[in-house]
Amino acid sequence: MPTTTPSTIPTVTSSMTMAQALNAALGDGLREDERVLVFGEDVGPLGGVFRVTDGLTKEFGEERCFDTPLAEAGIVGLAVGLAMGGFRPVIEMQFDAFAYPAFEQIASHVAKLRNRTRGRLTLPMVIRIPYAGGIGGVEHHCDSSEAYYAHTPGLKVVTPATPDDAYWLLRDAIADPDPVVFMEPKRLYWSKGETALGDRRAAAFGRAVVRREGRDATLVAYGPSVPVALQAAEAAAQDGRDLEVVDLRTIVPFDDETVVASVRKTGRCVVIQEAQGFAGVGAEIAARVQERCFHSLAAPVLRVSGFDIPYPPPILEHSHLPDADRILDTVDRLQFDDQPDVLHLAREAS
Amino acid sequence: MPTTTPSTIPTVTSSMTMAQALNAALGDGLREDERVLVFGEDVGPLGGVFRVTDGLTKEFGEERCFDTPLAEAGIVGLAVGLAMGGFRPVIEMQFDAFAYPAFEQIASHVAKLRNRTRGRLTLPMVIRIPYAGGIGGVEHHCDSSEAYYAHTPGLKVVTPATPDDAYWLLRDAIADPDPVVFMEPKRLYWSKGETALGDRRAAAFGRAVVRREGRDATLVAYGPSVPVALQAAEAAAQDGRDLEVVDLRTIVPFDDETVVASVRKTGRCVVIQEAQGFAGVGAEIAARVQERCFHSLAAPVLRVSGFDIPYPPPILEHSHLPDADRILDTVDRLQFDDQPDVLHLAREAS
Amino acid sequence: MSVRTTRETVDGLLPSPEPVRFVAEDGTAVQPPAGYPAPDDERLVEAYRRMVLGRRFDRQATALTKQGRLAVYPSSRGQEACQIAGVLALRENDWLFPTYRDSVALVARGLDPVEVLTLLRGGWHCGYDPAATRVAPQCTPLATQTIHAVGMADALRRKGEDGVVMAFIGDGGTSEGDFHEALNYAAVLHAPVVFFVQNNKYAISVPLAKQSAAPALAYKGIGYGMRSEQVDGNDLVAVLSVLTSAVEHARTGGGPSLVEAHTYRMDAHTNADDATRYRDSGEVERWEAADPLARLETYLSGRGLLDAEEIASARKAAEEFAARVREEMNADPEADPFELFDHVFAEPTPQLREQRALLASELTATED
Amino acid sequence: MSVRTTRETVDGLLPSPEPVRFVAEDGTAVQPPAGYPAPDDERLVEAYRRMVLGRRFDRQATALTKQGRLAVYPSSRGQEACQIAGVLALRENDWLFPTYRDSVALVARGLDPVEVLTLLRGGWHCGYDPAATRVAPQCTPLATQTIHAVGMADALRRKGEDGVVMAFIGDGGTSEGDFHEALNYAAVLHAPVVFFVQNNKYAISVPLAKQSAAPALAYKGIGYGMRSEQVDGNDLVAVLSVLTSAVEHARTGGGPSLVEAHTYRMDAHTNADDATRYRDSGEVERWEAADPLARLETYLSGRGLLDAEEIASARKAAEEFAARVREEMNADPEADPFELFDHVFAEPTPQLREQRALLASELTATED
Ligand SMILES: Cc1ncc(C[n+]2csc(CCOP(=O)(O)OP(=O)(O)O)c2C)c(N)n1
Ligand SMILES: Cc1ncc(C[n+]2csc(CCOP(=O)(O)OP(=O)(O)O)c2C)c(N)n1
Ligand SMILES: [Mg+2]
Ligand SMILES: [Mg+2]
Repeated sequence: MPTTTPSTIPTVTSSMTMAQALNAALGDGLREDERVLVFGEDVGPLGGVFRVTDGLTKEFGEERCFDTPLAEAGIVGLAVGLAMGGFRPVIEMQFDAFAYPAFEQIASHVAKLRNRTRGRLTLPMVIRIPYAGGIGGVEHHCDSSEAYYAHTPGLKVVTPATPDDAYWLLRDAIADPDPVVFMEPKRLYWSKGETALGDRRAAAFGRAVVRREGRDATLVAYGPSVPVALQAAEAAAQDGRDLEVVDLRTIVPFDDETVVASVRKTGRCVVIQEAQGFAGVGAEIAARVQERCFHSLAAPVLRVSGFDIPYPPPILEHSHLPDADRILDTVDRLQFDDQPDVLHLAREAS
Repeated sequence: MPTTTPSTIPTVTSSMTMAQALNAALGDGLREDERVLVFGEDVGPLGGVFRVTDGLTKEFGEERCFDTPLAEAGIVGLAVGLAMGGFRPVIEMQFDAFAYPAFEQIASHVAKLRNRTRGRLTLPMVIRIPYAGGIGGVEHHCDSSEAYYAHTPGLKVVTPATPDDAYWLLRDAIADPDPVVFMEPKRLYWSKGETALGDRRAAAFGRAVVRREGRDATLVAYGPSVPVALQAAEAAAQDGRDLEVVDLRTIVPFDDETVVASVRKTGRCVVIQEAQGFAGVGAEIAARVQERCFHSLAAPVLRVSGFDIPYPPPILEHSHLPDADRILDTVDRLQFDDQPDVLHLAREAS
Repeated sequence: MSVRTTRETVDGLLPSPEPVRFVAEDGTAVQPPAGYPAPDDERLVEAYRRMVLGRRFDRQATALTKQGRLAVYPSSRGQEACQIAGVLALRENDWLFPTYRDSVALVARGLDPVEVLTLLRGGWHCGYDPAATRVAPQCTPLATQTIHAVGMADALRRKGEDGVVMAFIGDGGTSEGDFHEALNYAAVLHAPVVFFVQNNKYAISVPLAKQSAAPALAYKGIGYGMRSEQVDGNDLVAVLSVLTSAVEHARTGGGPSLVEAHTYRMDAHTNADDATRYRDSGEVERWEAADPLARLETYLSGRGLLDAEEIASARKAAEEFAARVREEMNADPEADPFELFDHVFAEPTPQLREQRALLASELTATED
Repeated sequence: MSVRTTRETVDGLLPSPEPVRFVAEDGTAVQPPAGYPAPDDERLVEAYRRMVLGRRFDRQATALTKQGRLAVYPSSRGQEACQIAGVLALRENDWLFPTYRDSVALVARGLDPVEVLTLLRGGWHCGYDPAATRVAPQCTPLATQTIHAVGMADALRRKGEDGVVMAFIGDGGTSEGDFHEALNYAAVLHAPVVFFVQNNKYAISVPLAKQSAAPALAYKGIGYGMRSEQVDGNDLVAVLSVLTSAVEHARTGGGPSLVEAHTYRMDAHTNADDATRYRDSGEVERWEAADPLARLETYLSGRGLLDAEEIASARKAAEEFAARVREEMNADPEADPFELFDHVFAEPTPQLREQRALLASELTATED
């Protein structure tokens, strides 16, 4: 049985895109542990439709990084069997909506096997899912599906917002003893940032981070919404409103401490998610925050999200996606009373 | 093309179980509209593993109520094609977790077809799903999966708590122009109640109902949790605490008016769901209530739910399921300040 | 306590040992296997005209991606024999369940090209009227449409219509579980449906050898008790003959069929794909020799059914069609943001009305 | 541009035209098809003893449901030839991926009967140690285990072990998409796995005729390029011979196989099911005549490999085993509510620690 080889990867810091950072994490993961395998649709010679697996087959060979037949339940089920057999699969679902055929394998097996077997069988595996929109993709290529996984006990759910987090969260996910659903915000694949690669373990996994300090209100965001939240905070600063921005990074487990500390400090909170709002992760955050910060809150916790509609066609996606303006409008409502605009508008509408 | 025959079903009221009420609704639905078809696994001669389709093949023939090969994506996909062709399929997923193989068909097609085609193709269909636990079922037979559907735009999600609602909500669901995920609480199949069958349309669909009036706090529940909430309210009454119980009946669309009116009156709210709590429907309810009732709330909106664990084996399910005591403990915490027990206990635990 | 399956039953469900062929690569006629009638000459000439137009449309669509008028376009160059025969085998009251790859087939069926391109242009998810055209929305989630096709076929049977349903799918799509469930449902329901696999040898970058170890994909039929056939997918005469008999077999109550066409995707998966990463040009050149359009042109000319004049007129018609497409696609697509809320349900929910109102307030805010 | 598939290739992938058989229903020997060696006599006698024990265990388990000691039990009475041969064909270092129906097979493999019954007793989801026994948890979500089996087979190959994986599945389960994906993955990966379909003619209430229109389920193999066979599932000698050669074929690098055993579910789907609603007693009686245990007993006795004494000792061993099971199952299962939080993750999350603390407070509250 192959085992972990003590890895000696020099630490180098450089500017790269999130896609490159993920590619580096996969390479270092494959290098660090012979049990790591990368497979999925078009991840081999092509290097993935987003090039995240670029060059891996060339460097590590067909045995370590390979293309599977076109079947997502098959990919996940194969990973379950390989993990039962002692390997550490890191698999790719080509797009968010194309992970749905694997939903039974994920919900009934990946999430449950450790528990079913009292820990005698474990599934150290990573399911990489490029998700969310903002790239002009056609239908079924832009779903925000994180809530489906976050609601499923037994899955850890991670989503980076910077190349550096992408690298370290993926390294941590690969080394994690449990299955991790690794949600990659498509539109951030090409965003650049300073990234420290190499041989250390980051503390990112399971810990939210304050991306911007502020006094007046807390914006809680994750994945694709983090840059939008920061943009809104910058704009608000012009109007003299000082917003704090928390980047969750890990949805499951959830970092209550960081979020609660921030909201107790600012006394106001807006939760931002790109996904349709109803029963999404943002609802969980809002519910938790008011449960834990009720007496510190000067206003209700408000949510900014996509609408409860199927993801729009490209020419209309900008109307759907939360932008800085939608966030700022909502921040403005933090001052209001029990009658939020929406109800009032609803009456107008009906 | 077969069409609706003006139905003349006499209205009779009698005491029956929820399973019998659902069976009656299916029969009346088949009788009322020739386009209605019932199919799934074992729904034919056997009458379904819960006997909800008992006698339908005998009465309406193999053409109207039939067994399919064993494949859930196939059942849902077949229904999509039949609905595109002008029929009104009412299909059964045998158990909650066995609808997961159909998740892609439900999320990418059932929920989206009307929107994709600008309303030129519509899917009047009902997906019946026996769900949740409390019946000593083995693994994969007790999942509370309602949040997966409620979070998916384009699906209506309904769950009855009484035989009378079961009958009328299903009649309405069958007549609805849109796809309805009809979630049937397994453990209530054998619960009896006065049920008015027959030829009228109920106003239940889309409307929550106040099951018990009260002054001190509002319990919001749905499906299997409604009887538990009522039980808790009765017990609380002994201690002189007067709780109002709201039964949602329909999760999507959501009846904000009824819930908001109740909480603004009582000033306190506990949301109850059997499902694992994280990012569930209860989170949405809590988030909505505090958004809309903030200045009426004397305490945070608290949640009672199952734990964030895979559904337990039969001998342990009672430890997992929310019961009257867990609800009453939570109601007691409505008086407290910013430091809910859980955080305090968490510190003890760690 | 189980019956013996006779050699006859088995042979009746297996495909021909080699792909059915009417015309060799050099355009000369070859002897087809028994039982496959040659299509009428008029149909063949009509097919030729549509192939010329289809190929020109395909080239135009690819060009539109370069001009930023299309978000993306999956070309079917090299698969025209399948695209055209697939729709010529159908009547108006038949239904077609196509994929994203099959825009040429839709144009050949007479759908408005701009409506067909609406999806790839990003204007809406489906630009044409599926009910009026009897063409389902082009399907992206692989193989999912094959089950819908079975449901529609069963619906036609129930309504006593004599329509048949054809479902298109690629070689890669046959690996999905939904394909298996669809074939089994079709066979058990004895549904009037034809599953037409365009085996173009690639699923994006994944070659057939990594997709299946079957002697041919058509050998999947017998596992469902479904008759099956394989055909040279670059020989329009053969594809049209085989599909026509499969369709008529279904129409006359014979049940479903599986037909595999051996063809080749000449271009990359889409304009966004780089095929040099996974296949060599030599392979592509070898398939140039098997070009379906040149082959049909040579064959029909050789039989005196085409002359220079007819060829010129077919090309002229194609040029005019392409010019019209280019022109109409030059206008920016129109879109009303409020339509986002119109088709989620028959009636928007109170929640959607709120959200619509929120968007309205945002839009007025940005206006002033 | 596609190769001709020879009759030989095709025949090499098709199953025998009728189920392989060594012993007729009356217990007399018949001529098996070439290429299937007869198992050694010792193995057959050992198989007989395990069949006697397995059937007794099965009857005991059904009895335990009546005494409320088991929540539910799916009997495999009538399928013992498959249950026993299925595990006798395996070595200790091979893996088995069973379903809820296969408790007798697990007991025959030597697993502790009480640990096997833990799932159906409601004590935990899996009572035995899958890693130590090389038996995956009994699988309920139909066909999902077949893909896991392929992954495990590929893992064994990667580790250079010569182990083989056997996946059990029912006739109904073959309709699920996952079964299709598993067979295709196995064939493409050339994985050392055997798919063993126990076709007991029913999926709960749904008869085979509503499940598939295939001449036999074994004909699905060729669609994946996988060798396949069908066997009389009530003839232990035949099942053992066919499965042994499939397993050794896989072990020696020959790749995967699909084996279909024609058998019959004598009891209802589970004790909770009422089979009279969907099948008549006449059908069941006809299958009584094909009883696998009686058949093997007659055959072995006829060949002088069994005498009254051995039969009596086998039955005695079975009675003792059943008595032990009955006794051990009489104790109430132990369960620690806090274990609910122990195996969700390697380390409980802060959220789970909170919830554990909440439960602790509830339990102390109820204590006092
Ligand atoms: C369920 C699903 N998984 C993955 C994809 C992404 N994808 C789009 S096209 C394609 C390849 C399809 O190949 P094939 O079926 O041979 O059709 P072709 O593109 O060659 O016409 C893939 C993997 C998808 N659209 N749907
Ligand atoms: C995915 C899934 N769908 C439905 C069920 C419910 N179910 C349990 S057993 C069964 C019938 C299975 O029949 P078969 O595969 O022939 O196995 P057998 O019970 O006859 O051994 C069904 C429908 C399930 N367990 N999993
Ligand atoms: Mg292809
Ligand atoms: Mg069976």
